[in-house]
Amino acid sequence: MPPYLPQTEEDQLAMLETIGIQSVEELFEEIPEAYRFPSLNLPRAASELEILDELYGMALKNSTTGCFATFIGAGAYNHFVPSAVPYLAGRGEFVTAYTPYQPEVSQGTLQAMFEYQSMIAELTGMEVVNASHYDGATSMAEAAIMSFNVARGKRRKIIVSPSIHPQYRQVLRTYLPSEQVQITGDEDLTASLEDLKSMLDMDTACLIVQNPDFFGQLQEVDGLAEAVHEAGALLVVVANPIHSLGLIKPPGEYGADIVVAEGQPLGAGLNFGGPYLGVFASRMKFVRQMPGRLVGETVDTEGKRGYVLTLSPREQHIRREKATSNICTNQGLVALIAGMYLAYMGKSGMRDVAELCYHRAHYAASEVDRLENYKVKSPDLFFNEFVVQCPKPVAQINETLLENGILGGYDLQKEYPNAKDQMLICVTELNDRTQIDKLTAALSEIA
Amino acid sequence: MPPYLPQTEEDQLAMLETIGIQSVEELFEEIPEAYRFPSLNLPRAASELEILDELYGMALKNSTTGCFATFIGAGAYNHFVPSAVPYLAGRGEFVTAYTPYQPEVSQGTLQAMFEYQSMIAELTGMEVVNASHYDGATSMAEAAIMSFNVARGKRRKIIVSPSIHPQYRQVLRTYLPSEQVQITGDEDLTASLEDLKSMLDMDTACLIVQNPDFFGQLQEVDGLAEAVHEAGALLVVVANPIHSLGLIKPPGEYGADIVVAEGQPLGAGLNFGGPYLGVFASRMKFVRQMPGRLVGETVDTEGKRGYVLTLSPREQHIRREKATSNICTNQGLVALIAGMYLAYMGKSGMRDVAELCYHRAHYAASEVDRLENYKVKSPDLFFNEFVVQCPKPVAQINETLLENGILGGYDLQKEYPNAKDQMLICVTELNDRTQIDKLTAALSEIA
Amino acid sequence: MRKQLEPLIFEISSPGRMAYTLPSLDVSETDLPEGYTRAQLKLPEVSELDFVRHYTHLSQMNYSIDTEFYPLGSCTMKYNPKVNEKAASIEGLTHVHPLQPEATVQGSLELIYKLQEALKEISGFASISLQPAAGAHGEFAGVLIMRAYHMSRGDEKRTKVLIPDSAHGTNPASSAMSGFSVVEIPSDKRGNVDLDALKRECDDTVVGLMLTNPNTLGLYEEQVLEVCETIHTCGGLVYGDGANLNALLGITKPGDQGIDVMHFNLHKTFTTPHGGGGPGSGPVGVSEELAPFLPGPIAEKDGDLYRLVIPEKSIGRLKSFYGNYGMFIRAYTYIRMMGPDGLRAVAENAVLNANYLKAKVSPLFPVAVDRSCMHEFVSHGDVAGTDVIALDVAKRLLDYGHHSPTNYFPLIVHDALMIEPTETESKETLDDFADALEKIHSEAHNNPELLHSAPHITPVFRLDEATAARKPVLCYKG
Amino acid sequence: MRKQLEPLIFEISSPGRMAYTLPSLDVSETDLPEGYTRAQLKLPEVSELDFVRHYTHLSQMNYSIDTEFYPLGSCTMKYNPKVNEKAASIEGLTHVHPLQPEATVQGSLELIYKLQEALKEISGFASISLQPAAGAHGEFAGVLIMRAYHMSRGDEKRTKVLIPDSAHGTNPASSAMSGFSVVEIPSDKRGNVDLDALKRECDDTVVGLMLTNPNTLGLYEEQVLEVCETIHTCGGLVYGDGANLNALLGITKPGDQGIDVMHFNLHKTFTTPHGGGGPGSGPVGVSEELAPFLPGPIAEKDGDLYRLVIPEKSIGRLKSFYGNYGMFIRAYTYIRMMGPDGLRAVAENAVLNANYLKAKVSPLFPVAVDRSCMHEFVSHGDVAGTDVIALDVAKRLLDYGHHSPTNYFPLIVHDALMIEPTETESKETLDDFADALEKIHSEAHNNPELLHSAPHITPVFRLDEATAARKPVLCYKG
Ligand SMILES: Cc1ncc(COP(=O)(O)O)c(C=O)c1O
Ligand SMILES: Cc1ncc(COP(=O)(O)O)c(C=O)c1O
Repeated sequence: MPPYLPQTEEDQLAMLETIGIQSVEELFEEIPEAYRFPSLNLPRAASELEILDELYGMALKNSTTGCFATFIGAGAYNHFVPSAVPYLAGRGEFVTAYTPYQPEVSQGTLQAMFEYQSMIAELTGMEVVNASHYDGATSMAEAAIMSFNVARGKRRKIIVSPSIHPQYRQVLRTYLPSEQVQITGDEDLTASLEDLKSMLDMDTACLIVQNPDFFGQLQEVDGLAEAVHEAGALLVVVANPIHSLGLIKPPGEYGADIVVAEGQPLGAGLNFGGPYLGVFASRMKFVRQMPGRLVGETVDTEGKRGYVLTLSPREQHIRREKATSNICTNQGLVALIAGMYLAYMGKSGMRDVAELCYHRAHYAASEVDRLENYKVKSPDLFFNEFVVQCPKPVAQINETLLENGILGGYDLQKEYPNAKDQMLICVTELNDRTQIDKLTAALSEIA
Repeated sequence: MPPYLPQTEEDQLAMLETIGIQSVEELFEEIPEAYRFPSLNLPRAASELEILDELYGMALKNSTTGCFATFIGAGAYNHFVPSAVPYLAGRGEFVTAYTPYQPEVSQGTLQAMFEYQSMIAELTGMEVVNASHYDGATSMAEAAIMSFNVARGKRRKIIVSPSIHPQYRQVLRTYLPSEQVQITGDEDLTASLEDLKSMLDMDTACLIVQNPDFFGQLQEVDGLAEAVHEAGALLVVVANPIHSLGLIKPPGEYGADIVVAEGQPLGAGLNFGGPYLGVFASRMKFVRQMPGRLVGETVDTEGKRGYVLTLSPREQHIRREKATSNICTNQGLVALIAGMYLAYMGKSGMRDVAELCYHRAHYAASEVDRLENYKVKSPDLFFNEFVVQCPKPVAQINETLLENGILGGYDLQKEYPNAKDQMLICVTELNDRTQIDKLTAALSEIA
Repeated sequence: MRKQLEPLIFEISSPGRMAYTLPSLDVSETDLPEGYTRAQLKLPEVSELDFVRHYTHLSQMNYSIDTEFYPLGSCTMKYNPKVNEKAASIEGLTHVHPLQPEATVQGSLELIYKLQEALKEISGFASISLQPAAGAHGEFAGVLIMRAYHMSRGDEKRTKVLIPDSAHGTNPASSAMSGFSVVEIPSDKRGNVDLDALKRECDDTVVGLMLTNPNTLGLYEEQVLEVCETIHTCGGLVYGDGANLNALLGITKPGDQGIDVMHFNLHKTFTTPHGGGGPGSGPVGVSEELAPFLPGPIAEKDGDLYRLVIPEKSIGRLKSFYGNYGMFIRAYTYIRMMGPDGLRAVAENAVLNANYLKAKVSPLFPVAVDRSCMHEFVSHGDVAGTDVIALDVAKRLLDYGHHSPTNYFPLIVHDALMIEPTETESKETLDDFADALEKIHSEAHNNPELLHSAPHITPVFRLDEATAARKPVLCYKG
Repeated sequence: MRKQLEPLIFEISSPGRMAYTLPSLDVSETDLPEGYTRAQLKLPEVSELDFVRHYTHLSQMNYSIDTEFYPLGSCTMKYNPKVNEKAASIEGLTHVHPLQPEATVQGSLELIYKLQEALKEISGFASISLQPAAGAHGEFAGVLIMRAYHMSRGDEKRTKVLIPDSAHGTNPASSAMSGFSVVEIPSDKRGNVDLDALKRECDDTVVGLMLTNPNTLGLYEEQVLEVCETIHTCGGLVYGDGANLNALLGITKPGDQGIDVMHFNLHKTFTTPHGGGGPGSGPVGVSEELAPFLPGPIAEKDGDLYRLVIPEKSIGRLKSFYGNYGMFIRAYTYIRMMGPDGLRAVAENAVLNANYLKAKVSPLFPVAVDRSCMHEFVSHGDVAGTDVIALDVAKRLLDYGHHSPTNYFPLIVHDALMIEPTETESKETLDDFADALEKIHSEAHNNPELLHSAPHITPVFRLDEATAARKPVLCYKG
């Protein structure tokens, strides 16, 4: 008998009788006969111990961040996950609940989501946060769409900084394939913020920058929002890596209208790229143009405080083709985890971990910079990622590092043709001094 | 600030004020000054990520049953644990509850314990089961003590079969060091059941046998209970490995008065020897002489069914030095796990897994027996462990097996001097044919 | 269900309290970047015990599959096996960075590849991309694929997507996001697409049709072959909304019946948990002809090596990296546990359970269209001769320890209660649910107030949603 | 707390249903041993979903540290850190067979060794065996060690163990199990051992004294040095019941003060969870002189290698293998997380919390002995001028969302409520608890029935324990 199916033969007979038919096959008579009951050429059923065996076998074919000192970031970050977080997020009542459509029996999910929204609002310096998008990249694409909506479709230009994560810019272009939309700014991969500002005009819906940018650099944001707003456009900030917000001025403070980020570093683990978390925050004045679910506070018939999904007339299940987005299932559990992570780290923890990343990254940069043949580019204003000019192709260096138990940095040349032999190195609280010294030692051997 | 301590400085000051003292140190003035506030020479506090790192480092120094085909049993058994069992047993409400002294807020633990008792009663064929002892060995020692109590101290002899797990017999002797108690039967390590029967007399409190015995052999139990009862003694059966009861006649059926067993195989994992589970079952007529906690069914003030700890006048907290045992904290969570495992496997699962072990073990035995220089002793009547006469010292063979990714069997000579070069091999549902064939291939290389 | 309200995490915060620990600084300090740092960060300050109690309490205020029957139509709230969670927590699979060299992630790529292959076999499609993160994301991918296909043929005048009136809201929304206009197609009396109406809309401006089959009434589209042919004849493509695939596993392959592109909901059909809203996973499958347009990267096998490739005319990336990989592990585990016969048994029992429950429920709560249903059915949830509406019944069910069915969807059925029992629920549970509905039906006559004011056993009673929307409070204000 | 009663697992069983899966038989079948097999096995038959719901429901019917304040005196129900559970589930540590060759378990042996060392340093003892599985098991080990020590000196007339009247029941029970008689020593007015009474019993038949310090009144034994000396002078040994060690971490070392042998409760002091009854871990520590008698095996370090040895004159094995190893991992993790300063802070805050709560509670519920307390204190739980007894107060506390304190122990205090807040509870929680007691105190006057019939918010009300004992139903009868 296949697992998870409780119907005994006796049950099935009784049920067929109630229905008034003889066999289960009769239930499928409406399906064109020629296509009914095809054979499935799949491996025979595995027992639980066999499938776990198979998966452990696959796992052995991976080199994991548990066994290798890991210096790669570039959009996905290797942070420590406190044990209490997955322990609680893994509880069946959270994991196996649906979207909280029945608020009376979903206060757990709803309140946790409200708290997530509140903590992300604080972290980003914004006023309103939705209950998640698929990931940072789709959040950014939705932000662009929202900018159009705010401009009531009258502005068709989006200016994107070339120092935004390349995959984010790719997703943006997938989301907005229409010729009527102009995505610009990153044709020249070296365009500066000043260059971008100069592109602002009355047709611009928004300008999107990443801070810290893809190369780890802190951006000079003074006056940026003012310039954008002057043109009547919105400023969208990609706040990656999100741990930087423990230390760095939040985009809300320098005038961002929409802040998006990848929430994965907040307790979700690496998971080979997903599930991650699209963070999305904005201003109260734009709330009705926002995509995604929102949880709001209210009271019940007895005046007790409670939480509900609210402002749903923005959403597809009410507005259908006029909705602000098509999103339905989001990344709820990852948002729950991120909320938990923020609550666990708290006020001083987010600051402390950010500082630890910062100091270690700067130590690593200065150590690497000292090596002959290696040069750190713009060594000052970065958070925890920095670019190293290497003496050899990055892929080649990384192969040698692997043999030394190190997962090296990201090969920038993959997406930035000019960045020949440039490696983007990421340092977090999981890279202690021993690891960093091991890295520099290994690099110096390669040089 | 050390973790897990919520008292902020402000809290502490407020509390000191309420108490009416100036400093925390004042609270310790009753402690002889010379011994107050010693220094502790311990490593400085580790953060969570550092301690986990340290432990993963230790783990790397172990060879685990996850990576090695494991053919060792001998009292601890490598069975598969269905994922649902630890998932649920790990819930905080089970894990962090105390002994259910307040039944109204402990119905979860109590009902689960009642179900455990009921399922073990069915498995062993007995009438009453307690809420656990420390492990199989201490259960056996407590069974011996209970036998004295049943005989009101008038019988001082305990007959133990030499084919009981050697450590169990050692624990028995530790528990009963007094010269007034005679533990006999295993002076001759080859004594047969008939030999033991012939030792029964009016001074015998109990006779203890293991079935299947330490060598894996099924015992010929016909007439055994009759003989024991004729002498006015009790028959105690150690039912190890407990999975045998999925297939083999339960001791209750052949007249055992007390059944003990190691419950570890029922979902607890190997854990390098603990925590394990002392299973303890007996007859209703002896219930008041039984050691350990018992959960009973009753009703509340409104007639609703509920569960309570009951018959506690047997226990130390009521009877103090006259208690049937000193046990207080038991192995509750492991009993919960065992109950879960039995519920999960259920009627057909316990039978199926037992048969799978049986068939695979017999296959393994016949394959090994075919090898030149290896000989399986008494190849027929065993459950899932069997003895192999090897051509070389077992320790030496095991070293070579290790190099082949195999954890070999138990070296019998350690405890049975006559069993030179004899290996006790254990096969479970985790040893598939591929593993078994790998074992026989490796053995044949060694020969 | 826990009844005591829980304070907000901010309300149990106390200055200076902390749960976290971190290594101490082991390198020289660097000056913080002046002018760039933030002044404050008002996150909560709690101990680990506060933290644990808070979230444990919150969890106990949720209904969930692990605690109650959850017959939420269209959502396939079937049991989520615990082995899935174990599988998805194997550190050798989870502790992997998405940008590692391919040679170091062969295990993960193998899993992706094998899941792609399994989904192809189950659905009859030629190629699969696992990238979309949810059903709606898969739909969006599908519509973009249709768009790219037409564009690639220079067929640029196609701008309208046909969508049956019973469709899920994501269908029109996904079409609109792709820049298309939506034309609604009515349903006929048997709950099928009205073929005449469809034909009337078929011309050379049709991008395609979005068809949900079984549809949201739980009915199999009886004329599916004709529908597909009609669309194909006018040069359009047929998109299949695969949300209801649970009914079809091993029963039929949508790809064989003329569907050109379809998304799967791994979080419905393939037992990845819903997580209180997500994450899901919405792979998209396509016919041979559409394969070059799939979003990428997808996994390929090259001798003994697995690698990631972007299809030739790909619509591009739909998200960073490769999709919700953690869900792939679960879905793959499930497919392997079930095997081919098990998958067919899933569909059979899902449909059996639904028809059984329909037989028991429909005498009191009549179904919208009286046909043999597939995995779900839609009843009218109001009680004739009373002022009790579907909402009341839905809320009252909570008191009986069952989650409410989906209600007021599909929009074409008044007072819809959309009931999907799934195959993992036992006859006893279905009987219990039917009994509860029966009791509620008589309560509607005898004591309607009980229903209007339901639920009664929950930590909060009915909530004021109007005020929530009128004066939105979306963040803790302190 | 869930209120609905849950059927027994047997009552949700249905013939033919199953949760488990197993590999199919991949070897030739062997005939089953005729005459040896059982005819039937009436275990439940449930699906995995039934299974999950059943145990999830049951869990929701428990109070626990993770959900409520649990001020159970003598039990040290402090927070159990979640990193402990993570640590104890590392597969490289758990998937290890106890009889593997020593070379293959060096990691596990290292952990055992390091825990032994840490406990030595904390307690001031010369040697430690981790073998005992719980406190009582440690006591038993300790008494057997004392026995073996005297025997080894040919001192065979020693047969009586002196035990203060405030001692835990396991003390006399452990002594009796070792074949000794027990002599009870009264307490004096300050709650200390009555030194005169003690001296009167001291002669050459004394095996030793079992001393709990702090004692079960929560008081530090003020004359501990004299007590030890008195016993030593008559040739006896002093056993320390270390259940209350939480108060002394970094404050004082029992081994320095004349205690010869002591057990630890890792499940109290060192945050291994109680698991609804166990498992615990009760290591025993001894002075240099008693070291040869320890139960074995214990871990030793030999150059870079760790190995297991049996002490020279060991009392023998107390259980199979090496003790409750899973608890060692947790305790070791905890000790490493706290560090030396953290451990002292634990004791300080445990004692601070207790004294604070005593100050708040004792005006209404007077303490038995009015002294500065250590980690706990004992109040009289009856309410003067009413018929409310400690049991009523204990039960009513459940309605306020707090677990009851230990009650009616120690036996020397009438209507004892033994309150141990532990260091991991916040001032807010203590205030809330004190408030509840205050309210209950006034309810005792205004509405005593409310207390007699408490608790009211629980799935069952007060249970008929008398009938349970008179007509025991200990198994499901079908
Ligand atoms: C019929 C149908 N189509 C599409 C969707 C959208 O799927 P998702 O929620 O995964 O985006 C749903 C899910 O609710 C659905 O029921
Ligand atoms: C003072 C005291 N001594 C001994 C014990 C016995 O410890 P255990 O329950 O671990 O056997 C306890 C535990 O309840 C105790 O409180």
